[in-house]
Amino acid sequence: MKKIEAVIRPTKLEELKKVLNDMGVRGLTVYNVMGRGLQQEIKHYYRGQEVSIDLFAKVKVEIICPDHWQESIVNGIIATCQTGAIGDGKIFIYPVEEVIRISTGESGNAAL
Amino acid sequence: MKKIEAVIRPTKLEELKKVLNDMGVRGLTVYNVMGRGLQQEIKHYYRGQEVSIDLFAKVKVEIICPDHWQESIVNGIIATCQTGAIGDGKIFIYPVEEVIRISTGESGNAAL
Amino acid sequence: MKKIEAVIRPTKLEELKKVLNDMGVRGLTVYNVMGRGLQQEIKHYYRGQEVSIDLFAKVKVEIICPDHWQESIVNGIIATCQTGAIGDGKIFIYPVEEVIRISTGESGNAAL
Amino acid sequence: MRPLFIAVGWAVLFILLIPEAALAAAEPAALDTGNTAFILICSALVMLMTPGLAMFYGGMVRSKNVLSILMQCLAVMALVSVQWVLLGYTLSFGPDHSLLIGGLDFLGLKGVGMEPLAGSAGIPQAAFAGFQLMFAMITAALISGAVAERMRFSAFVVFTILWTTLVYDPLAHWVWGGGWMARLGIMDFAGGTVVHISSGVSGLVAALVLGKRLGKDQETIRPHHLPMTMLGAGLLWFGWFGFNAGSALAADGVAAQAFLVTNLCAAAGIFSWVGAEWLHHGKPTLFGAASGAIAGLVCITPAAGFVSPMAAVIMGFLVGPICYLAVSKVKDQFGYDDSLDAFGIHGIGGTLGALLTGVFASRSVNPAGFDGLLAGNPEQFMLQVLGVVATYLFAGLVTYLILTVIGRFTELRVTAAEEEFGLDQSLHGEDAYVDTDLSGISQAS
Amino acid sequence: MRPLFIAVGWAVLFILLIPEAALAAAEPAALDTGNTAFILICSALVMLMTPGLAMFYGGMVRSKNVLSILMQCLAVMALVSVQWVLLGYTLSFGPDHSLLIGGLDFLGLKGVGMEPLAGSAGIPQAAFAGFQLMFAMITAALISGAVAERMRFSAFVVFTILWTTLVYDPLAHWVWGGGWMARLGIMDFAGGTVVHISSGVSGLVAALVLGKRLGKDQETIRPHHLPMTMLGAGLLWFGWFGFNAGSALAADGVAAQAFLVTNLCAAAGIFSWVGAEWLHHGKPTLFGAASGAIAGLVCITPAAGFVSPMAAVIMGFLVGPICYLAVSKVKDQFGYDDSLDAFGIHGIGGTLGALLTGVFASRSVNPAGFDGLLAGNPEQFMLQVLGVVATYLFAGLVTYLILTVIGRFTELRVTAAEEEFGLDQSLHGEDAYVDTDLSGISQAS
Amino acid sequence: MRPLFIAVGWAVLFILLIPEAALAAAEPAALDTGNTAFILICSALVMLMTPGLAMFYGGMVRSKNVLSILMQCLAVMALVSVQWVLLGYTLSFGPDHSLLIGGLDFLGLKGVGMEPLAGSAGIPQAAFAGFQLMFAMITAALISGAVAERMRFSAFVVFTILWTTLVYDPLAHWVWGGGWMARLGIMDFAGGTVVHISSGVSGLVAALVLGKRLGKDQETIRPHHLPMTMLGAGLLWFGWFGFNAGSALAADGVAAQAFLVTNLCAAAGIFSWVGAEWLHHGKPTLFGAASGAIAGLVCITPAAGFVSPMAAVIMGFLVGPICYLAVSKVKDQFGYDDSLDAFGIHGIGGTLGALLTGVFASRSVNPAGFDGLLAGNPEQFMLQVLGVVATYLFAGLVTYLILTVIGRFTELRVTAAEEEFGLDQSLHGEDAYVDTDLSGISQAS
Ligand SMILES: Nc1ncnc2c1ncn2[C@@H]1O[C@H](COP(=O)(O)OP(=O)(O)O)[C@@H](O)[C@H]1O
Ligand SMILES: Nc1ncnc2c1ncn2[C@@H]1O[C@H](COP(=O)(O)OP(=O)(O)O)[C@@H](O)[C@H]1O
Ligand SMILES: Nc1ncnc2c1ncn2[C@@H]1O[C@H](COP(=O)(O)OP(=O)(O)O)[C@@H](O)[C@H]1O
Repeated sequence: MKKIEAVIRPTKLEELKKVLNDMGVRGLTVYNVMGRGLQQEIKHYYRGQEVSIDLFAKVKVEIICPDHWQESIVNGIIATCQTGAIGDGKIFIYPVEEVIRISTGESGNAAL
Repeated sequence: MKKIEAVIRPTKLEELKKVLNDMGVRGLTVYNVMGRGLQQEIKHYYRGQEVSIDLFAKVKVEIICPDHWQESIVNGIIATCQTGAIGDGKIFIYPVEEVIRISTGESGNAAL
Repeated sequence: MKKIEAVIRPTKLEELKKVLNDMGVRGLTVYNVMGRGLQQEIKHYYRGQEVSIDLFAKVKVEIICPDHWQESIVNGIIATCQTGAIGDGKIFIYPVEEVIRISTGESGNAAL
Repeated sequence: MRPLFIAVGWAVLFILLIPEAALAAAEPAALDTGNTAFILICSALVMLMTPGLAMFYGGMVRSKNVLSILMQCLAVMALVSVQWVLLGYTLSFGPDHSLLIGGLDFLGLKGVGMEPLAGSAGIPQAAFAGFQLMFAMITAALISGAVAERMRFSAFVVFTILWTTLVYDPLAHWVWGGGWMARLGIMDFAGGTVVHISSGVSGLVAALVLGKRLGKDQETIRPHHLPMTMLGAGLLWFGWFGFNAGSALAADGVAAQAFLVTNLCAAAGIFSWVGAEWLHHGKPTLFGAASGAIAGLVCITPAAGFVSPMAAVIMGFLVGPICYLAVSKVKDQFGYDDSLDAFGIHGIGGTLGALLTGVFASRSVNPAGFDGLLAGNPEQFMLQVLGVVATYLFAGLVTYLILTVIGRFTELRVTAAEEEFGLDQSLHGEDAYVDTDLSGISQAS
Repeated sequence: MRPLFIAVGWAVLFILLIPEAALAAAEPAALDTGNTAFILICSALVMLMTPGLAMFYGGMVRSKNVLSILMQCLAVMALVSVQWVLLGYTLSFGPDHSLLIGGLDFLGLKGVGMEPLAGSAGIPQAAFAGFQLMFAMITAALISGAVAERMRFSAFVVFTILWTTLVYDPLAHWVWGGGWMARLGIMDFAGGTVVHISSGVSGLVAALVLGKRLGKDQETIRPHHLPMTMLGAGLLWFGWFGFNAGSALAADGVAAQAFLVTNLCAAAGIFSWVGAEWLHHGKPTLFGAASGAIAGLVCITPAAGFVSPMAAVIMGFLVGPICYLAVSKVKDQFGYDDSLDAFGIHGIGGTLGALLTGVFASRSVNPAGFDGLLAGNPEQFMLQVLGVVATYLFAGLVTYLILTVIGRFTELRVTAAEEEFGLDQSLHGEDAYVDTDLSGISQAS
Repeated sequence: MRPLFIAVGWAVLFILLIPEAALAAAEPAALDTGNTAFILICSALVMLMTPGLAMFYGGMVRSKNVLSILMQCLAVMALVSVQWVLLGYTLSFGPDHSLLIGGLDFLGLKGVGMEPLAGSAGIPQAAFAGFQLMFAMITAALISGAVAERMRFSAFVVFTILWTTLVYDPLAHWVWGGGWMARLGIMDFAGGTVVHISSGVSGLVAALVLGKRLGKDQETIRPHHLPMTMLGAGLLWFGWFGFNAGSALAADGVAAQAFLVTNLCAAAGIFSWVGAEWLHHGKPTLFGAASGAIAGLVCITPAAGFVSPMAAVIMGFLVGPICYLAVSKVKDQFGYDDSLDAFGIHGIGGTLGALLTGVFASRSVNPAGFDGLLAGNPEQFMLQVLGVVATYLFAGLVTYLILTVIGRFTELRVTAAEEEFGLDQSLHGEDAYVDTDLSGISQAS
C-alpha cells in the first residue's frame, strides 16, 4: 500500500474531492497546513510596519491506497490541481506497512 | 521503529490518551484533521441553500514506537476507539528510519 | 529521498525558517499540532474546577529532501531548536518513494 | 428550615386576609420627556443584555454547541416578546386579582398606548410595557445556561412559553404589579427574586431533571472562547445600568444612586472573586473576573435603589467568594450539572442580594424605600427571607411540573449520539466556524 | 406593470403642478433637554448599527474576505460623514427646490448649530443633523452586502461618494426633507423606502453589474463565523431602537409605540423565518433566526410610528417566509449573486413594510399619521405603491448609471487571482486571524 | 525647549500667587430629568469603552496573551471603581486646596447623593460622580496597551492603584475640579490632557522602564484577531459620544455640537490615516482605518465643545498622518516598544488635539468657551502649550517614580520563559481558545 500526500491550493480541494470520488477513491484525510516552496514571499504592513510573509496557507490531502492505484490517483491530482504557476504544490509518496479499520478490525487492502 | 497513525473520533481522544498512558506510552502527537471515508455525507442549509458536507472533523493521533510495541498499541487503540459504527476511523502503520531527541541529541529507541 | 519531521516549540519556527533558508533549504510544510512527551502536565482552573493539561501546542516542520542533505538539516534543526530543557521536541526520519511537482509534472530530486 | 415553613404558612394566611383594596386611582401624569427618554433608552440597554448573555454563555460552551446557545437566546427573545404582548403584560401588570395575578384588561396590549401611565413620572404606558418586556426576556434566557449542551430545542421552546407564563408573569405581578409581595413590603428593586432567583432556581431544577452532560464526570469541560465571554460580560454590565437605574422609572436621584451602586458592586465582585481564586489555587483568571462582575451585578439588583455606595462595596466583597464556593465546590458535592452556573451565580447571588437588601436598605438613601436590619428594622430582613423562600418554592415547583408535563409528550434531552456530535450539527444543521474557503467541511465527527 | 407606469406618470405630472409653497415659518422652539437627550443617544445607537452591520456581514463571508467587509463599513462611515457635512445635509434638508432637492444654504453645515430646529420638539439643529447623518451612513453600508467578496475597494470608495450624493440625498429630501413624496403624503416613518428599498435595489443592480462570485455556481458559500453574525444582529437590533423610536424626533408616546412595535416585529420575524425553514428542510437554524430578526426590523421601519402592536406581529409573521423565499429560491431562479442578501432582506423586507404601512397605519395609533387600507383609506395604499415604485426606479437607474460611469474609468471587480487569494490579502495586505505567535505566516494560498 | 521651561516656571510662580478664592456658592439647582437622563446614559456609554478597549487591544496582541489584556482591563474597572468611591472622587472633585488637590470632604462618597450638584444643570451629584468615574476607569485602562505582553499582573494591579491616585486624580482636579489649569483657563473639554496625554505619556514611560518584548527586534508582531479590534473600535466610537457629548454635562446645544464634531473627526481620521498608508506602502488597511478612527476621536476630545464642524474635519485630516508617522517611523527610530501604541495614538493624538484646541476654539461656536489662535487669541494657544507640557512632565515623572518604587519590592516584568509561554498560561492559567470538545489540550508550548 502507498500513502499519497498532495499539498495543494485550498481552492482546489473541492474539485479534487469530486474527481477522486468519481475515480472511486473515497477515503482521504485533509490537513490545514502552511507551506513554503518556490512561491515568492509577500509584504504586509501593520500600522506601517513591514512583515514579510513566506508561509502560505495550503491544504494537504492524504490518500492511502493499494499500490496499483497510485498512478491514476497521481494523474488525477495533477490534472485537477495544475495551473502551471508556482505554488501549485507537490505530491509525495510513501510506503505503508499496514492499515486497520477500527470499526471492524479488518486489515490490509480490505480495510481501505 | 514504527509510526502508528490513528484517525479517530474527537470524543475518543481523552480516553485514548489515558489508555496509552497506562500502557506506558507517553509520547504522541495530535492533529486536527478532516476526513472522508465510508461515513455518509449530510446536508446543511444556510438561508435555505443546501450544502453537502462530506468531510468530518477527526483527530489524528501519531505514535512513534519501537517495533515490538506496535501490536499492543494497535490493540489498545481498537479496544478504546471501536464503537462498531462507520466513522470509527483507521489505523495506518509506517516504517521509521530514525528518531532524534532535540534536547539531548540522543537517537534511536533511546530518544523515544 | 527522506522526509524529516521536526516537532518543535512554536517560538523557534521563525528562526528555524531562516536557518534552513540560509542552508539553501526552501521547501517545507508546517503543521499546528499538539503533543505529549516527557513534558510535565500542568493544572488549569476554570471557575475553580481543575483541568489537567497534558497536550501542549507544538509546531511540526516537515522537509522532504535528497538523502545526502539529511545530516546537515538534522544538525541545523538541533542547533537552532535545542534549549536543553524538556519539551524541545523530536526529529523523525522516514523514507520517501517519490516526489512530483504539480505545476510541471517533474519528479524525483528535480521536483524538490 | 422548620421556622421558615411556619413563617411562610403565617404569611400566606395573613395575605389571604388582606382586603383587596382598590389602589387609589392616581392622577393621570403629564408626559415628561426626560423620564420618557430615560426609560426608552434603558429598555434598549436591557434588550442588549440578552444578546450579551448569548455571548457570555456562548463562549463558555464547547465549540460544537455554541450556536445552540445563541439560538436559545434568540428564541427566547422571539417567544417572550410575542407572549408578552398577547398575555404576559396583562398577567403581570393588569389590575390585580386576589394579590396573585393581573387581570386580562390589557390582553394584546389593548389600551396600552401613548398616554402616560397613571401614577408614573410621566412615562407612556407603552414605554413601561416595553421596559418590563425586556426583563421577562432576559430572565427566561438565563435558564438556558443551566440546560446548555443537552436540551432539545423543541422542548426548550415549549418550556420557555410555559415558564414565562406560569412562573415569570405571576412573580412579576407579586413583586411589581401590586401582588402580595409588594403588599407585604418585600423589597426587590430591580429583580433579585423575580429575575435572578427565579431563573437560577428553575435552572437548577431543570439541570437536575435533565441529568448531567455526557463525559462531565470524567473531565472538566472548558470554555471554548473566553474573549467572547468577556465581551458578553461587558455588554451585560452595560445593559445592567438600564436594568437597575431604569428601575427607578425616572431619571432622578434614585436612578443615579442605583447606577452608582450597580457599578460598584460589579467592581467589588471582580475583586473578591479573583481574590478568592488567587488564594485558592494561586492564579487570578479572566474567567473568574468576568464571573465576579456578573455575580456582583446580580447581588446588587434587588438592592440597587435602596443602599449606599459603601454597602454596595461590602455586598460585592461578599458575593464573590460565596458564588465561587458554590460553583467550585458545592456543585461538585451535590453532583448536579448546572452547565454554565445559572444557579451558582444567579440563584446564589440573587439570594444573597435579596437578603442583604434586608440588611443594608436605608431610608436615608432612598426615603421611598424601607429601612433594613442595620437601620434597626429586623422585620424587613424577615420579609426578605420570606420573599426568597417563596420564590424558591414557587419557581422550583412549577418548573418541575412544567418539565414533567412536557416530558410526557416529548423527549427533553437529545440522544447520546446527538450530544457527542454537538447540538449545532444535530439540532440546527450548522457549523459555527468554517475554517477555509471551502464548502463541504464540517466540525461534525 | 403597465398600470403602475401610468400611475407614476400621472404622479410626476401632478407633482410638477404643485405650487412651491413656502412652509409656514415655524416658531423657534425652546430647547427641551429630554428630547435632546433622546435624539443624541438615539444618534449614538444608530451609529453603532454600522459596526454592528460590519459584524453581521463579516461573519457571513469566507475568512479570507472578512476584513474587506469591515473595511467597506469603516470607509462608508468616513466618507458619508464628511460628505454629509460638506454637501449631504444641505441637499437633503436645505430649503426645498421644486420638491426635488434641498438648497445649498447649509453647505459645510453653515448655520447648523446649537439653536433648536424650527418646528422641532426643542432639538438643536446640530443634533438633528447628526441623527440624520447616521441614517445616511448605515444606508450606504448596507449595499456592501450585495457586492461582497469581489468589488475593488477603490471603485467602492468612488461609488459610495456618488451614490450617497445622487441617490440617498435626493431620496431623503423627497421623503423627510419636504420633497414630493412628503407632499403627496407617502408615509415612511424611519426609512423603509429611503434606507432599505434604496440600498436593497441598488445592491441588486450592483450585484448584477459585477456578476457572480467565482465558484458560486459550484458550491454554496458558507458563513465563516456565525457567532460574529449573531453579535452583529444583536447590535443592529439594539441600534434599531434609536433608528425607529428616534424617528419620532421626541421622547414621547409615538417614540414609545415605535419602540414597542420595533421589538415585536423583530421577534415575530424570528418566529416566522425559523418556522418556514423548519417546515422546509427540517431544522431551525441560528442563521435563520438572526436573518428573521433583521427582516422583521426592516419591515417595521416604515410603519413604526403608525401601526399597533398586533399589526406589528402580523407584519413580522409575513416578512419571515417572504424573505426566506426570496433568498432561498427566487435568488437562485433569477441567478444573481446578491452575496449577503442585501436585496433579499432589505429590498424585499422594505418593500413589504412600505406596502403594509399603507395597510395597517391608523390614526387611532398616531393621530399625526394617516389611515391605511384597513382603516378605510385605500388611497394611502396606492400612495405607498407609488413610493415603492418610484424608489425602485430611481435607485436602480441611478445606481446603474453610476456604476457604468465608474466602469469607464476603472475596473469594478478584482481579478480572478485576487478573488481566489482573498480580498483581505490582495486588496488590504492583511490577515484577519493569525494563529500562532509567529510572524511570517499567512492565510494566503 | 528652553522657552517652554521658562514659561512653565513663570506659570507655576503665577499660580502660587493666586489667592485661594472661594467659588461663589452656586444656587442649588432643581433636578432636570432630561439632563439627568443624558448624563446617566452617557455614563453607561463611557463605561462600555473599557470593555471596548479590551476588544480593541485584545485583537492586537498574540493569541497567547489576549486574556492577559482583557484581564488588565477588567482589573482596572474593579480597582478604579473602588478607589474612586473611597478616595478618588474626593481628591478630584472635593473642595479645592491650593489649586492642587481636592479635599477629603467626600471620602467614601459621603454626602454625594440624590441632590442636584450645585452649579450643575440639575444633575444629581451621584450621577456626576458616576460619570467622572468612567473617565478615571478608561484612562487607567489605556496604559495597558503600552505594557502589553510582558508586565506582571500583580505589579500592574499595584501600579493601577497608585497611578490613578497620584496621577489621574490630581490632573482631573487641575482641569475639571477647579485646580490651577482651570484657573488659568487651559481648555480641555473632555480629556485631551487628563485622559489621553496622561495615559499616553505614562504608557511611554512604562514601556521604557519595562523594556522591549522578546523577539520584538527580530520580527513585527502581528494582531491575532483584527475583527475583534474592529469591534472594539466600534464600541469605543459609540462610547465616545457619551464621553465627549456627555462632557457638556447637559443635553443642550453644546452637547449636540460636541457629538457632531466627535463623529466628524473620527471619520476624517480614518480618511487621513488610510490615505497616508495608501500613499506610503500601496494598500489601505482595516487596521489603519480603525487606528485612524481612534486617533481622530482622541484628537477631538479636548476640543469637542469648542470648535466648528469644519475645524473638526481639518483636525481629523491632520491627526491621521501624524499618528501614522509616530507609530510607523518614530517609534522604530527611538526604539521603545509601546506594544499597542498607547503613546503613539493617545499621547500624540491628545497632544495635537490639545494644541489645536488653542487654534480652532471659537466663542462663536460656544460662547461659554474661549477664542483660540484663529479667532485672534494667541494667549490661549500658549496656555494650551503650557497645559500639555505640564501634563507631560507631571505624568511622566510620577509614573517613573511609581514604577521605580514598585520595582524595589517586586519584579515588574514576567520571566523570559513566562513570556515565551504566553501570559494567559503563565499568569492566569487559562487558554483563550479551545479548539476541540476535549479537555487536556493547551496552547502552551
Ligand atoms: N521540500 C519540501 N518539503 C516539504 N514541503 C514542501 C517542499 N517543497 C514544497 N513543499 C510544500 O509544497 C507547497 C508548494 O510548493 P511551491 O514550491 O510553492 O510550489 P511549486 O512546487 O508548485 O512551485 C509548499 O507551500 C510546501 O507546503
Ligand atoms: N484511504 C484513506 N486514506 C486516508 N484517510 C482515510 C482513508 N480512509 C479513511 N480515512 C480516514 O479515516 C476516517 C474514518 O474513515 P471512515 O471510513 O469514515 O470510517 P470507518 O473506516 O470506520 O468506516 C476518515 O474520516 C478519514 O479521515
Ligand atoms: N513517541 C512519540 N510519538 C509521537 N510524537 C512524539 C513522541 N515523543 C514526543 N513526541 C512529540 O514531540 C514533542 C516533544 O516531546 P517532549 O518529550 O515533550 O520533548 P523532549 O523529547 O525534548 O523531552 C511532544 O509534544 C510530541 O508532540
